Amino acid sequence: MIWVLDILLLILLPLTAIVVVRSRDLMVAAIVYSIYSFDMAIIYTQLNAPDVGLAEAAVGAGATTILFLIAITKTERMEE
Amino acid sequence: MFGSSDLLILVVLVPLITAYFLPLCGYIRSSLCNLVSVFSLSISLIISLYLAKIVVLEGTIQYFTTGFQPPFAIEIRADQLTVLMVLATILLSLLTVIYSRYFIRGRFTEERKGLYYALILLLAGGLNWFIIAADIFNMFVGLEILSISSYTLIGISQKRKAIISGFKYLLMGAIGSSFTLLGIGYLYIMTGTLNFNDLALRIIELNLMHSEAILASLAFIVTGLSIKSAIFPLHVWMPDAYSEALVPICALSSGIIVEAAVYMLIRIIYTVYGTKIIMEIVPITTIFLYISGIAIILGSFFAISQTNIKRMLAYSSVSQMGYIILGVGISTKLGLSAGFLHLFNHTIMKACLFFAVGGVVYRKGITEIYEFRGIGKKMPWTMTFFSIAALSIIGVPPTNGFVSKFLLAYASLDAEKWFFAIIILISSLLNAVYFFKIINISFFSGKKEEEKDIKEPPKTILIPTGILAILCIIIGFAFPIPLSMIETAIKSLIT
Amino acid sequence: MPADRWEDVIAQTIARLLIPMILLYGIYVIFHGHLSPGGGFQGGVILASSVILYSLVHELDQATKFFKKKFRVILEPIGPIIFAFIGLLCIFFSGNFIQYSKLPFLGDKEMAAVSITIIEAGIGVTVMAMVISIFFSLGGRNR
Amino acid sequence: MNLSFYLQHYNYWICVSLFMIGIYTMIAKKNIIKKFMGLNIVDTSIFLFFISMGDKRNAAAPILHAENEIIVNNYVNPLPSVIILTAIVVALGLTATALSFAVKIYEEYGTLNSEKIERLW
Repeated sequence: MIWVLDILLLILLPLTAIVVVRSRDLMVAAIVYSIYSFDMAIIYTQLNAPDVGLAEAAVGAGATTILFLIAITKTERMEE
Repeated sequence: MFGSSDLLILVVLVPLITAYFLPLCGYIRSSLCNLVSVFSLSISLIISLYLAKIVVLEGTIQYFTTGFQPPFAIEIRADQLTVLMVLATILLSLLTVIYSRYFIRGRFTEERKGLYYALILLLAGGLNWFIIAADIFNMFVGLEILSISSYTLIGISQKRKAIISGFKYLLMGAIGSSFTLLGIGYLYIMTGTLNFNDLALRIIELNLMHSEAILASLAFIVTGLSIKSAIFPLHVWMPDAYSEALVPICALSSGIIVEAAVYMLIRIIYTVYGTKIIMEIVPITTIFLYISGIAIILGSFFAISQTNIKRMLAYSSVSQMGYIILGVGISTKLGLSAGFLHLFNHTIMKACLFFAVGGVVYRKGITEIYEFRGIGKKMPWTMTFFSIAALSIIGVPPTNGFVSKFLLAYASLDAEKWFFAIIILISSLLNAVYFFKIINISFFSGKKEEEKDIKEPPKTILIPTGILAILCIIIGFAFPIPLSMIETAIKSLIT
Repeated sequence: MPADRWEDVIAQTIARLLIPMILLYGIYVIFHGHLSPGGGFQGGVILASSVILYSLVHELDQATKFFKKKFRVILEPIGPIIFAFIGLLCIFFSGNFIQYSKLPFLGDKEMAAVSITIIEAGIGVTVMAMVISIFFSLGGRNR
Repeated sequence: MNLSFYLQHYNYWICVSLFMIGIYTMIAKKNIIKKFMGLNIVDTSIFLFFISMGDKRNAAAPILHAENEIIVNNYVNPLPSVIILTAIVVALGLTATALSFAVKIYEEYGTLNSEKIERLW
């Protein structure tokens, strides 16, 4: 029954992506983008690519999100 | 010990490794950066000249890193065309670095100079990697290295608008890279290999000629690389980028980056997909033929209407890329080799034009065409070099531009596409309109007395311009040498 | 603007406990990379994330004191240098570029494992320095 | 090519939808940082595409254990993983460059709205 988990994780991806796109608060978008990346990392591991999963967890959920957060604090938080 | 084919890897390694040291050099002493980069690129130039000699005498070099056999190793390869591209890359980067010595003085802080040179060397290394890769994923990695460094190089000019133009370039370029990666994915999912030759074999073996995935990959890769190479409908980033970027970067970008992208585009569509797919199943060559006709004429008209000389040169580049693509569109051996010859000639001519404009910018800081009044009397050498390159682009004998344009016209007549010979003729006249305007304004109008302090730019700016202008004339006479090299390579490209 | 110094005792204490573990995990990921998931790049990013965590709970200036620009500039070329050196050493012993098995010091497979580990360690250092540099230069004070 | 063929390859549907969402964000959203988030979504969707095609049913991750003999069918294809590792590195570099552009644009123009910037240009 692992495919149920698979499908749930996969369905979470577009949902989080839509939240990233729709939210007017960029901070929220960045945090949700982190969730999106982490979800993606789990899916990579589930698809037998643990190397990529580790990299995505470190880079996507970690470094990229922090870079986004810094850029948002340096600029403005709300989307016009 | 080092065999002759081992040298191929050094062409990539030397600039890339030096690039990592340059911030360190900038920290110790900023004047060291220029010397180190000139030294490193000179070594690369010597290596690539030696490689060219080997390739001409002994034929194509194939090199497998890690020593495994082809499908498992990363293959790099240099045939005669590749070697010419590598030579052009290294030569132009070397001249740009020499040129930048005085040009960027006062424009950057001491610390930034190291980063500037590091980016140029990274660009040179990435370009070489991109050019010599014989496997489609390494091509992508080289493409990304050169793209990221070129976005930054266009954005770091001191002008305010430069950041926006760099940002636009980044956005379009990023979409292009994503498309290319997606195309690579489609190719890999269908064939299970990444090597160019292997891909071509597998596509025929597995009978994938009509498979939708392969055709989709063709579409994605052609679109992605066309964005990088500023082929006509996708050229919109180029005028904005060039009008604001530093002049040496314009020269480097329009001289070699777009050329490398179009070179790789032609190489991929011919080696991987083969003539059957691109001529019969999806008539890409025909599409390119008509696009090139529109690009040549429209680019020239846009160039005439510009008042900023850098924008004008950028639109002229759009038109010149049209000529190169016309070679693909004609798709005979003669047409393709004429297109490639024009590619190398365009490298030299356009870089020389930008360098000459940069000399004026260095002394006077002007880029509007009407301000060029009387410049020719103050800076005779700079404007002479400019005129030589301009005549070359127009296609006046005995310059190199004449040779390649003549060959292109001849090839289109030969392939019974006489309409395009007329387009070449019209476009030459249009080129003459906008270049003679500048030559006329700069030499034959304006007074001598005003602004006496304007004089020739320093020698490090003048000499690279002069070298390129002299190359324009030399290749105009010695064109059989590059042409024979190109024709040898094209024999294996078109089967 | 709120107070310039922003300190949270809980965050700082937890960070003090976490940072050694993150460092250890990063080093494990680097050196165990050829046997299990991981490698120089992932480990380098994990190492860098510990420094980023430190500078998030403390002041940024305090973190830049540890990783001065001079230090980072020296760390950055290490990975490529090691990679190029080992690669060219293989050519020197009449192999192809990065053909580890031609290196004469150990057996074929052992030599490959050893040289890959060395290269991964170098890459880890480089990636760490690069990510920290990106973080500092993006998050640093406006000039 | 029946319905079950399409249903079994559900990964690819997600890839396509993510790609579309990302491209939409890059084109329709005016905020520059939002555009870069869209770019990252496009990139990750392509990564998911690669990883999905490397996967195999009833196969293990391509990690070599010294004791077992190697049966190719028991392992998934390692090449897409390696490709995507490189591409993730590239994506990080691209994001860092892009965000430094965004910060610089905000310093110069005081806004991140690309339409306003276009008007100021």
